[in-house]
Amino acid sequence: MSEMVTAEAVVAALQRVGAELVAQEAYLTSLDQQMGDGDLGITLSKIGLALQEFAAATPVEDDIGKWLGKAGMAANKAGSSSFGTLLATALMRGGKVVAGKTTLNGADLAAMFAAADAGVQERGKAQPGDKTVIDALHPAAQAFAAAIDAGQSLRAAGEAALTAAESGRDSVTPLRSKIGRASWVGERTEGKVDPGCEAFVVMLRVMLR
Amino acid sequence: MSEMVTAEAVVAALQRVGAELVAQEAYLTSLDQQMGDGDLGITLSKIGLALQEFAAATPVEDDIGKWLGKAGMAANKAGSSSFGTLLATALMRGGKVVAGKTTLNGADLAAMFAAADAGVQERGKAQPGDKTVIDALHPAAQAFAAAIDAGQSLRAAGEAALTAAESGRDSVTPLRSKIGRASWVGERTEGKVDPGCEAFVVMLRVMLR
Amino acid sequence: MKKILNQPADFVPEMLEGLILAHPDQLSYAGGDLHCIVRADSPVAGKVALATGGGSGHLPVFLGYVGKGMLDGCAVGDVFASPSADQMLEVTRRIHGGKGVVYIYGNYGGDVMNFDMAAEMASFEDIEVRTVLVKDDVASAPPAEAGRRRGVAGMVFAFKCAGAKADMGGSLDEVVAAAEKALANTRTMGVALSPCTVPRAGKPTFTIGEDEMEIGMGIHGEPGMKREKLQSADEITERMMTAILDDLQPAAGDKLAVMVNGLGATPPEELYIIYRKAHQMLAERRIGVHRAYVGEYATSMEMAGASITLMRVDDELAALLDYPAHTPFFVQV
Amino acid sequence: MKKILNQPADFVPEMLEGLILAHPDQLSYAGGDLHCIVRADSPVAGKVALATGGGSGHLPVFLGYVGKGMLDGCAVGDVFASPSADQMLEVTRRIHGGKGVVYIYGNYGGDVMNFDMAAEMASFEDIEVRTVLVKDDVASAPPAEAGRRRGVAGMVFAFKCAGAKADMGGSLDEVVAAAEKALANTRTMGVALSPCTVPRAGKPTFTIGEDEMEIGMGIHGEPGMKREKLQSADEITERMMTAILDDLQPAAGDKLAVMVNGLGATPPEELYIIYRKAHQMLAERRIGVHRAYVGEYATSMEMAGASITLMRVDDELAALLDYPAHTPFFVQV
Ligand SMILES: Nc1ncnc2c1ncn2[C@@H]1O[C@H](COP(=O)(O)OP(=O)(O)O)[C@@H](O)[C@H]1O
Ligand SMILES: Nc1ncnc2c1ncn2[C@@H]1O[C@H](COP(=O)(O)OP(=O)(O)O)[C@@H](O)[C@H]1O
Ligand SMILES: [Mg+2]
Ligand SMILES: [Mg+2]
Ligand SMILES: [Mg+2]
Ligand SMILES: [Mg+2]
Repeated sequence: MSEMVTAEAVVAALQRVGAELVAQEAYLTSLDQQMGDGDLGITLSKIGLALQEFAAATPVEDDIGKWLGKAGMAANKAGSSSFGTLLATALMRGGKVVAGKTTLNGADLAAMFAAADAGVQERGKAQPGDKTVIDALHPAAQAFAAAIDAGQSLRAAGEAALTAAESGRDSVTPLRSKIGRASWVGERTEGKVDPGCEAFVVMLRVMLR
Repeated sequence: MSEMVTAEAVVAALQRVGAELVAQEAYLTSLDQQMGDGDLGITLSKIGLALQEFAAATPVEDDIGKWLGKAGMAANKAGSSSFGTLLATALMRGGKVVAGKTTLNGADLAAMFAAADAGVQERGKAQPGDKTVIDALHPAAQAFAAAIDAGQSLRAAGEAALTAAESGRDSVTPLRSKIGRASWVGERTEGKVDPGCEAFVVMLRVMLR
Repeated sequence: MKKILNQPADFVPEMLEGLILAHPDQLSYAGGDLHCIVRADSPVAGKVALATGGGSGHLPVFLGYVGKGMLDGCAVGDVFASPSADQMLEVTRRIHGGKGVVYIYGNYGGDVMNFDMAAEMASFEDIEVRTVLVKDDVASAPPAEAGRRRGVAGMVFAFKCAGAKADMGGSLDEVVAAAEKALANTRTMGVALSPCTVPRAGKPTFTIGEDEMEIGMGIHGEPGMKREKLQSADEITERMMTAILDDLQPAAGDKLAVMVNGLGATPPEELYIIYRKAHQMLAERRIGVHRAYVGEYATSMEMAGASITLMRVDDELAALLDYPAHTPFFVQV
Repeated sequence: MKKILNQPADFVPEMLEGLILAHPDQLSYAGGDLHCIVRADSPVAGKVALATGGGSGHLPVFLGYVGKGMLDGCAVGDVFASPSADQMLEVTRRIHGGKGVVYIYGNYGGDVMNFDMAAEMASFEDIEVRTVLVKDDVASAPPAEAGRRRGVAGMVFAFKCAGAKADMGGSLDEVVAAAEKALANTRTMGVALSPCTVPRAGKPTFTIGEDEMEIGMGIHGEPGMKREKLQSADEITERMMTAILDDLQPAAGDKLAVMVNGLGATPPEELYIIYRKAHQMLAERRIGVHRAYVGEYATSMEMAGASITLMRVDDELAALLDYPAHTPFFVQV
């Protein structure tokens, strides 16, 4: 039988992500100051706090999917910059595909990842290569699904996703941002890491910890 | 017979004063920045320019007094801060007492000095000891009159006036300003030279040159 | 960071509290949330309602234009951050007077995503919502990519014209058309001389040399066309005006509304020096000025700099612009 | 020095030129001199005329209040420098509508001397002139020496009340009485966080540490009571309010007009945070707010900081304050 992720583990992972977003406020803000308006860390710190509060206060009640959807709504209330809204969208879409479940297996997690990826693309209308979080999220979702399909462990699939996210992030660093605020910075974005890609890597890394 | 000052000499003196006021703009402004609003040098530079233009363009036409009065009106138009207005008043009052004259002797100059002193006190309502230009102007006018009364030369009387102006200026430096903008600076004016006193000394010095 | 505030996290809520205390006759808020600012007399029955929204730090944009003859409501975000879809929905519900709601706001990712979500949610509640995006900043993309441009001070002309149309009793279509017509004729460009600091970030968003300026900077400090040596007022004005005129292409005999807008720290004296040159350039081209607005209309907290907005007006737009309006920040009689 | 200007010497004339170009229907100038700003429709026959004057660099003070329901004319000086007596006389002649002229202006040496000269000259031309000096800044002298105080933002309330009285048809005595009554009930105090630069001086008038503020600074950078460490918005507000309330001594049940004024670079967001605390302090003392003004009313170019002005109003002052006014910088309906 395949490995299972319990509700407790999901709650703990969300807590870790929340705490990490608070801890990385200054770092992520400094990245966004270079090619945006400098609010990314602030937004994500507020979301991080809200997610921790949500996770502490809200019982899962035998439905991880619904619980994640509600986490997404809490995130959107807490901070609704571009990235914040996409993060909320990812949580809501990811939750939707596992509605009613009390534990998650590898295939569930891969489906969540894919739904989040699709949801973010739909909401944000960015294409791969536009130098947005998509360029880390999309390869990560694909690598995760491939590893699960190949029968690898959850940990191995997670590591594969992280590696794919990091190299996706790095692959677009030389490029010019084509969407959102950074697109107005034009050539001056070339060579600078996309703050959203980095924020995603930060979150994924702490989820696996 | 006593020494006489010609109209040409009066015109030349006003030219020298005008040029000096332009040259000292930055210095006088820096003094006013310490206990005022930083416009003294600017105002006097504008007045200096206007006085030079006036002196170059306006013939004396056998009436030094009227000519000086008109110089005062030109000064008021050019710059009307406190000091600028008092300077204009001094020129107009000084001119009034020598109306109709084509040359000036020591007694005329002493009368002009006294009239300027009285006019400035009347217009500005400052008392000796308030730490204003009065504290340089009043002793200078008195020293000048005393020297003339004692039969000294114009040059000697002028030197006496300058010495009196300088020591008047220095005598109030330790004091607190009691009138005008500097009075709001309060104790922080103690130990700082009064910009108006210094401006008067600067003008007197170049008149004697 | 030299700001008059208490805790950075309280900057926006305390500002909103002060605003409601200062203007109780004109402004109120919906859903128990200060971030959902609405006209005190909303909903206005039988009138098309107008809403906007966006980050804080731009006063009078956005909430400053809520009032008679302009907007009905505004969802207020944190500094430079979009409000949430929920907050927009709350505003939408409260202002809906039965004739639909028009969203007019700047073309920024976070705002677009959240307003789109709010519009979807509102449609479930049978509130018809239409959206007009403001994309007036010529410095943010070339004409071929005008759809990518960001929205800056020009949105005020859209608020004004659409608000007048709604107050006159216009239908939902007519109000949308008025906003779109205003924006089709509106272009803006700005220049920044100093940065601003997001209170919670604590340090300036960008740095700029003591003798430099950024031509075409956005109102959140987004860079523009070029970083250059500081020039004279006339040269700066010429740069901005030329870029706008090249894009808008007004003809001799046209009439324009002109807005010279201060970004926050620039004194009105300097704005009038800019206006002087702008007016002269228009006169040389035999272009008339229908109305001039000189002051602070869309800011970036304590940023120094200015923008110029031109709107070409025909009789209809002129009448909409001249129509009275009355908000805490904008009164026209 | 980072300013948008051409030649420093042209700062004021070019600003005035821009102003006249922007507001041709409202403003004009007398005697061929742009420094003599008057209402476009002056003289208003049969109305007491109001004039003010003073240095430039304080917009909207002074000339920004020339318009219907407020002032008839304003003599404009160079930055922080008095206009000349001649210019004041020129304004006086042009606005005189046959019922006399009231001068209302701040208690500054240069201005007093020149307005006094202008009044003497006007009397030769059979124009009756009366003078009301504004001395509202509690930080500039203790109560025992209130006659020495300088005039700051509180002058706007005097312009408003006297202007309304004149527009209602008041006599010369009545207009003077309205101005004096307004000022007898008005007190102001300010705090500055950063300096400003006189364009022609090229460097800041004063310096202030990155973590310091000056409590009680005047609008030309004249120091106030104390240089201190920067405090929170609530603490700063409390300092200003306490000084004013101690001096004005309003009683529980009184009503006040409140003005929170930005000195130039301070964003409106911060002014509303100040207003919030001021309002709370008044509410605690059971003092009502008749009207709140939050914005830039009397500035020092790009100086950062704010002032609070309180005016105790009875029914008469309340009615004068509520009366409509319409100038390029101040519209009230
Ligand atoms: N339309 C979009 N689609 C996907 N990702 C986006 C989009 N817009 C922005 N992003 C991501 O969000 C990051 C910036 O986030 P944030 O600071 O929240 O945006 P903003 O302040 O512009 O609203 C970018 O680095 C990018 O990765
Ligand atoms: N009422 C007064 N009587 C005499 N001298 C005065 C008076 N007021 C100011 N002064 C002098 O003028 C100087 C300041 O001049 P200025 O910068 O022109 O004043 P302000 O800028 O305050 O109008 C002071 O140093 C003082 O000597
Ligand atoms: Mg951002
Ligand atoms: Mg001075
Ligand atoms: Mg943002
Ligand atoms: Mg001065």
